[in-house]
Amino acid sequence: MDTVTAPEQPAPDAAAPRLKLHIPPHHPAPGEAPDFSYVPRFPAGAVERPDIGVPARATHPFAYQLIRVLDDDGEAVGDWNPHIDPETLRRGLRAMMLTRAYDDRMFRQQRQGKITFYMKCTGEEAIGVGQAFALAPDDMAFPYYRQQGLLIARGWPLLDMMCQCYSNACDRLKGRQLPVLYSVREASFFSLAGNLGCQFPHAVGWAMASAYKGDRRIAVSWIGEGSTAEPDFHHALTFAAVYRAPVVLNVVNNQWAISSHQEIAGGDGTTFASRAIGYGLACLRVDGNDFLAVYGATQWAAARARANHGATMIELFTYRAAPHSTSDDPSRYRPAEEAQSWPYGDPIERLSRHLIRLGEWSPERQTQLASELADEVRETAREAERYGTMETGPHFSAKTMFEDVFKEMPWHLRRQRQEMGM
Amino acid sequence: MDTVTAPEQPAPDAAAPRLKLHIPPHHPAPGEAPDFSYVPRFPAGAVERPDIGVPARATHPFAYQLIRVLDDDGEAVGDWNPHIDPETLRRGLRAMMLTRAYDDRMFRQQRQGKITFYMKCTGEEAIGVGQAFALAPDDMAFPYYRQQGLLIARGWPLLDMMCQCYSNACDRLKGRQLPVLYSVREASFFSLAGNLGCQFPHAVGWAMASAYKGDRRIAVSWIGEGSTAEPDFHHALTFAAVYRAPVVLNVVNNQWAISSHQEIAGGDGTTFASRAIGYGLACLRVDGNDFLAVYGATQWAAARARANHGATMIELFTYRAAPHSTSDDPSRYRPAEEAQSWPYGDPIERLSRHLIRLGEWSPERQTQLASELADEVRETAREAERYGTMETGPHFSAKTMFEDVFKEMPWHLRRQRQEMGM
Amino acid sequence: MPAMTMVQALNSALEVMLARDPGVVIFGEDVGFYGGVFRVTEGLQQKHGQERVFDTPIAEGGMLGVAVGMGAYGLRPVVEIQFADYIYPATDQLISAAARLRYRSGGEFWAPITVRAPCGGGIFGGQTHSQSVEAIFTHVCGLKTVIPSNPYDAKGLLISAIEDDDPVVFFEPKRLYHGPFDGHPERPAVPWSAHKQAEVPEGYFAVPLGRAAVVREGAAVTVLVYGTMVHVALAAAEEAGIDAEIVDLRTLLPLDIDTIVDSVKKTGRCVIAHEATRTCGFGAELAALVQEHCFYHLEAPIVRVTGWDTPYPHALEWDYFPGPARVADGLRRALEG
Amino acid sequence: MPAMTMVQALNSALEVMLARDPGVVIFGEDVGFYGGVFRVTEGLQQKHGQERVFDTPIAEGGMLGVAVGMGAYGLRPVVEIQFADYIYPATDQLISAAARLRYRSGGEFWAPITVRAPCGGGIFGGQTHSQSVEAIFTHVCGLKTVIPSNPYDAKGLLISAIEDDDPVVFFEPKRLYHGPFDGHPERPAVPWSAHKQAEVPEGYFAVPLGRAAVVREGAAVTVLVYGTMVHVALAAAEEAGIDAEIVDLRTLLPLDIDTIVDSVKKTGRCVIAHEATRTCGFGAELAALVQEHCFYHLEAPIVRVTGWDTPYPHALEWDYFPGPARVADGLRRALEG
Ligand SMILES: Cc1ncc(C[n+]2csc(CCOP(=O)(O)OP(=O)(O)O)c2C)c(N)n1
Ligand SMILES: Cc1ncc(C[n+]2csc(CCOP(=O)(O)OP(=O)(O)O)c2C)c(N)n1
Ligand SMILES: [Mg+2]
Ligand SMILES: [Mg+2]
Repeated sequence: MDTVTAPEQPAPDAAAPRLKLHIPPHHPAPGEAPDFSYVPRFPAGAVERPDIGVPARATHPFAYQLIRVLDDDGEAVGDWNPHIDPETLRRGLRAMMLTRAYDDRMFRQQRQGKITFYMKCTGEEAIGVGQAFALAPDDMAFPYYRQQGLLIARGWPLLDMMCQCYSNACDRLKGRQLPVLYSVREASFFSLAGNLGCQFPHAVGWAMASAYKGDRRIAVSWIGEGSTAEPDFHHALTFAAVYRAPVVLNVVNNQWAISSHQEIAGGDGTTFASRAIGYGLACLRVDGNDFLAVYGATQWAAARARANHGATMIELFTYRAAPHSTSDDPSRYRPAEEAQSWPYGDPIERLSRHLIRLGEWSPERQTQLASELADEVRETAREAERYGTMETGPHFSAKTMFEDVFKEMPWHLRRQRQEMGM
Repeated sequence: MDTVTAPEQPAPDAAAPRLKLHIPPHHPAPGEAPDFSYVPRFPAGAVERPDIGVPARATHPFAYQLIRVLDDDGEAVGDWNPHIDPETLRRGLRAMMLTRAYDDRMFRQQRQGKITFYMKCTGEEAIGVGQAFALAPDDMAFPYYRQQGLLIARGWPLLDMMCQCYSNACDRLKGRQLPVLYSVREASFFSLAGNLGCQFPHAVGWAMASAYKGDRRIAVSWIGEGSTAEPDFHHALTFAAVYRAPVVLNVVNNQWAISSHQEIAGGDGTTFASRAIGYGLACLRVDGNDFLAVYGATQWAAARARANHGATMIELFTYRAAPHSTSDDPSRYRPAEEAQSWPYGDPIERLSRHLIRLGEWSPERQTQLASELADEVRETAREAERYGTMETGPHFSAKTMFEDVFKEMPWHLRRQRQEMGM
Repeated sequence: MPAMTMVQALNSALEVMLARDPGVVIFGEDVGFYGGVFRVTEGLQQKHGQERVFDTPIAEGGMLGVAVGMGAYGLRPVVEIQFADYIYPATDQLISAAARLRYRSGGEFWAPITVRAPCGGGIFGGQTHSQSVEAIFTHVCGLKTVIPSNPYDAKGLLISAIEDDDPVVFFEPKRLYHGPFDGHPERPAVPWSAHKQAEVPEGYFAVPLGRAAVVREGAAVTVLVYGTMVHVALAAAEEAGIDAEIVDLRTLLPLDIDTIVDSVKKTGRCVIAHEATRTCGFGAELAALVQEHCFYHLEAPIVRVTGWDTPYPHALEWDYFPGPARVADGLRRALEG
Repeated sequence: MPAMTMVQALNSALEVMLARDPGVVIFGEDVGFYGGVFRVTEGLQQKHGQERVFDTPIAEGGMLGVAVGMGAYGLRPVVEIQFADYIYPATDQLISAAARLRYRSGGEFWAPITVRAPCGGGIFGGQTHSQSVEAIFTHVCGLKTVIPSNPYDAKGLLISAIEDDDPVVFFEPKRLYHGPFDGHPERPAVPWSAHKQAEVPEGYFAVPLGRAAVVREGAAVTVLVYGTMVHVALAAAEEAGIDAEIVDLRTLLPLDIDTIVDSVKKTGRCVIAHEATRTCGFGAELAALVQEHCFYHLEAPIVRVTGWDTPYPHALEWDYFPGPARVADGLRRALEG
């Protein structure tokens, strides 16, 4: 034996199958019937709630289940029921409805040319609102563009949010950002980016800093299921695991990334919650249209982080009922009836049904509140428009364009400002 | 109820624990005793071998076990035993020993200033060699710098490899690349990069192309456990899952990334094989110092890919016995005796013991072969040096520096070449 | 010949190459069933099948990573980055892998990849849907960079880019997708149909990389521009009544130095305009080259008219954009010297 | 005052800032227990604890990502990228997040981050351990870029960078870590101890960002350099016996334009030298600025002496490196005009 190579293998049998490239099919197409056969029907109340201190491994089976509290009759069942008082539930309902009313109004404002762009979170209100309710007001949020409900539920004035969308003279962001890319330090709401995913490691870094300082505030972040393919998702999970950062990492799986179904993001035959397993992180998978389940799961993950047991990843399973944005036309890529046939219903209807069942609410109050909120939003919009709209202005003056690039303006920017004649 | 915020929660109990930042401790330090208490002792032959067509989910328990074939007595046991004939085993042994002899010689050449840099794979020879034996010779390999055994076991001449290290007149890479960053298209061995991780998605893309063309060749890639934190690791797994690419993705967990222990890469309380779980990919975890286990697992994963069942991730559990590179000094960060106390032994000794036990080999032949190979390598090195060394040259002429930046040289490069006086 | 918009011309180039070369595959976010957020790949999946035109996960770096592997196999991947602003996650694969592969492998492997990305402002996209990032890539040896200004060039250059055996970054000025834009947002939008460069052959044709086009002859001053700024410069010259010679670079790298030098030697004056931020923008390289090659012909300092060194501000878009007034002012400065 | 090498001076700057500001944390690959592959963080973890100086996973983008979050909390992260060649995976976080945060948040959040990275060639590192990538970052609005050339500046500038409330990319010419290097590899290596700029105060001091230093006065020609090339330019001037004025830029952005303009107006000639590839290198911006500001004082074309537009070849390092002979030749060309 003086050779170092494997003996010649028989040439691959010509009968052996040829390789084939798998491309996830795009279905159902517009015109076809909605098909949610890929979504198992998980019963409410079936998942047990472990102690917040359990080893991460103990949570891994949850990656393939779905934590649900509200059953089909609007009954709150199971271990994950946070047992919230009716007054708080009504506030939550109101916040979700206000979010929806706000979205509807601003979407129309865009259609009327008063703003350039808008993004709704219709059908996903239980996420921003339910999580805001479960977190401490000063827990630092690193959201993406579909958590406006969080800002609303933290009591931030719609007027201020609208002025940002109008890019008017009262826009706290000085007309620099696309509508909905809010930043509100006072509400512990981090500056939204256009770049998908980048907030995820920011939350981990903030949480590491909070732990480094012996603080008690945790960080919370959100990412869309489509954006989990970005590097920042991997970075956030790796660093959160290595440094046991006190952070809650939410994946909002609303089934769509513009026109791409969650299969394209790698959701086929697995779940986004299960991405946490390999990093040794805790994970929960939650019915994102169930206010109580969202609240309960978030409360658990936040308490776990606060107790130095480390990070939890939560997959919030929901459906993007709205178009991706005002620039999008879903009728080109999905059946019109998909939203209505989403197996897990609508978060507002479901919480409302629950309150009614508790005898704490009524269809009448529901309708009345809806129109109250619509009026409130319309009024606020009128007021905001007094400070200007994108169409008419006034906007911040052009010379402010050169500010905040650096803390102090260097000579070349001063000179460019002069060049502009300011 | 006219508010949308959660009722004031009681301020976090002052007695509640403060957050604390966890930094993985660096231990044991030089001078301390080696401590492999974090490495469970898995028995050989304990893991069952499923059909290559099983759903990925069925392989996920393997992420927390260790596939081993050679037991402590050098007996080959269990389902994963590939039952290789003694002649092939001797060839494998020879290839591993040749790899080690080559490494030792080139490392010394660097110390003598004949080359600028070198990286050994000592203790990891079963990986490159065992996998080369289990794969088809034309399966496309996307390795990183520690798989020289693969090239050697594919029968590539040491002379050619040495000329690259010497950057001499016969260097097929024209003196452009750091030693060991080989590229050998004829051996289906992709150009090695200095940038960690980037080869991983290349393998997936190549595999997708092979499938697109209805080819039968699969792609195979390797990445270090430390490098799994890079984006390209995440990208490779995501794309491999979405498009069911015919690829085998190996993580070489040799416990160290220069001075950083695998905990820093996120290996604490989990395994690198388990990273595959969340993507819905198949995974295997293998004793990387066990030639038969490496061969058997690779054979399984390759057959699975070839049969259009998709990608498999293999964690090869081993120990980096060598310094990271000639620039490294492990005595600064780990106990000197760690290598000898690695629980899973040395791959060459273990295969040799197995052959001896089969009556197919002897200690004498072992010693004799070792010195034969040392001579062979020394001779080859002498020959290679006739074409020049890094120190003395000759190297490729300076004007070749401007070639291959583009297929055709644009004017600005021609002009720069003139400027240099060529 | 049919009149095409820039979107139709690009779509036609992709269509032609899919038909000619079975190695061409097209992928990116939303490019498959949907046809791309700017509709450039519309209908291509339906016609050529999902194995050739498909959606990818949202991972620009992953797209480039697999593209390099596909290229090594022998395919010709055409990757769409949804907005040039989102190309940063792909820079490592573009620079460390695609651009360096031929060199580091001694010519054994190469990366015949085309990366398409809409660039520039003019649609109120704000700072992450308006960037012009070409200068980052023109600094990278091993990459070619192309930016067309009209449908005819867009098709011919994209075909050349796809056929090229080196990686090409192909930026598409999104404000030109549906019509030429002279920098006057207040005026009604003009369709391409009226424009002579909108007459585009249905079939195969190539516009070679590395060749500029003189789009307006003149004796007073040379204007070096590309993409949207070609139209803005034309408007500025007309409005200022200046006899400017306007050069559409079309390919930034390799650059057509001869056309540039001939023009500047003739006019003795030079204005460079681009939408990208000024400092270390491509205009810096152009200024450096022009003074190196034409120093003794220059009668006045070379003037740069560019986007300001700030992010692209949403509401103040037209204060940021280097419109005709600013370019005309630059022309006057170049003439006064 | 003790003589320090560049490594010791950088280590001292980090030491000083760890002691002064509890918000300073240092992390990167192998920087903790080991003290960094170039030993710049040696002993810091042992002295200040692993919570303040620690190893990270091998993920440059992740390091920057968490650094932005830490900065938002109020810390001052100092990140080490093991080689500048490996900064590409971090470009998205550096550009899209760190550089833009203050602007996009209307000043509510900012990124007081320092990114350290060894740059340049001269150690036979080949194409992925030798790059000079500064021009990619000087093009990005919102980033500051610094490159010191000696121990004194290295310490003083690093302290300023860490104290700065904006993100600073701090490149360290690795060939200068242990001694000045005049570009003559054939000569015995010189230690820093002999060099006057190696006298570095033990304690706190700052060298302000944005100020260049005239390291050699002269009347015949201005040489604009930074990092390793400062020493090469000095050698070239001596060897060629040319009365060159040599300006060490120290900070590339914000640039000290006044010092540059004063010098060029005085000498009327200008040579720019850097190790980075030429096309769209920082020298392009310098050439553009110089001709904009000094056109009527220039008696000859501005000359660029740079690395070639190729990857940094391992064995041909000294054919690539713009050594004294090439710089001297550039000086002569500038004088002949
Ligand atoms: C880095 C980057 N790449 C691409 C885009 C373009 N883009 C904006 S939103 C979007 C889809 C995101 O989908 P998902 O993450 O699921 O969030 P969802 O919109 O569904 O809530 C894409 C591709 C971007 N903004 N940033
Ligand atoms: C992108 C990138 N970052 C950092 C480095 C520097 N570097 C070279 S090898 C190495 C350690 C790699 O460790 P691992 O992946 O475990 O492989 P091993 O050397 O242990 O086989 C590092 C950090 C690099 N080459 N590329
Ligand atoms: Mg989504
Ligand atoms: Mg390792």
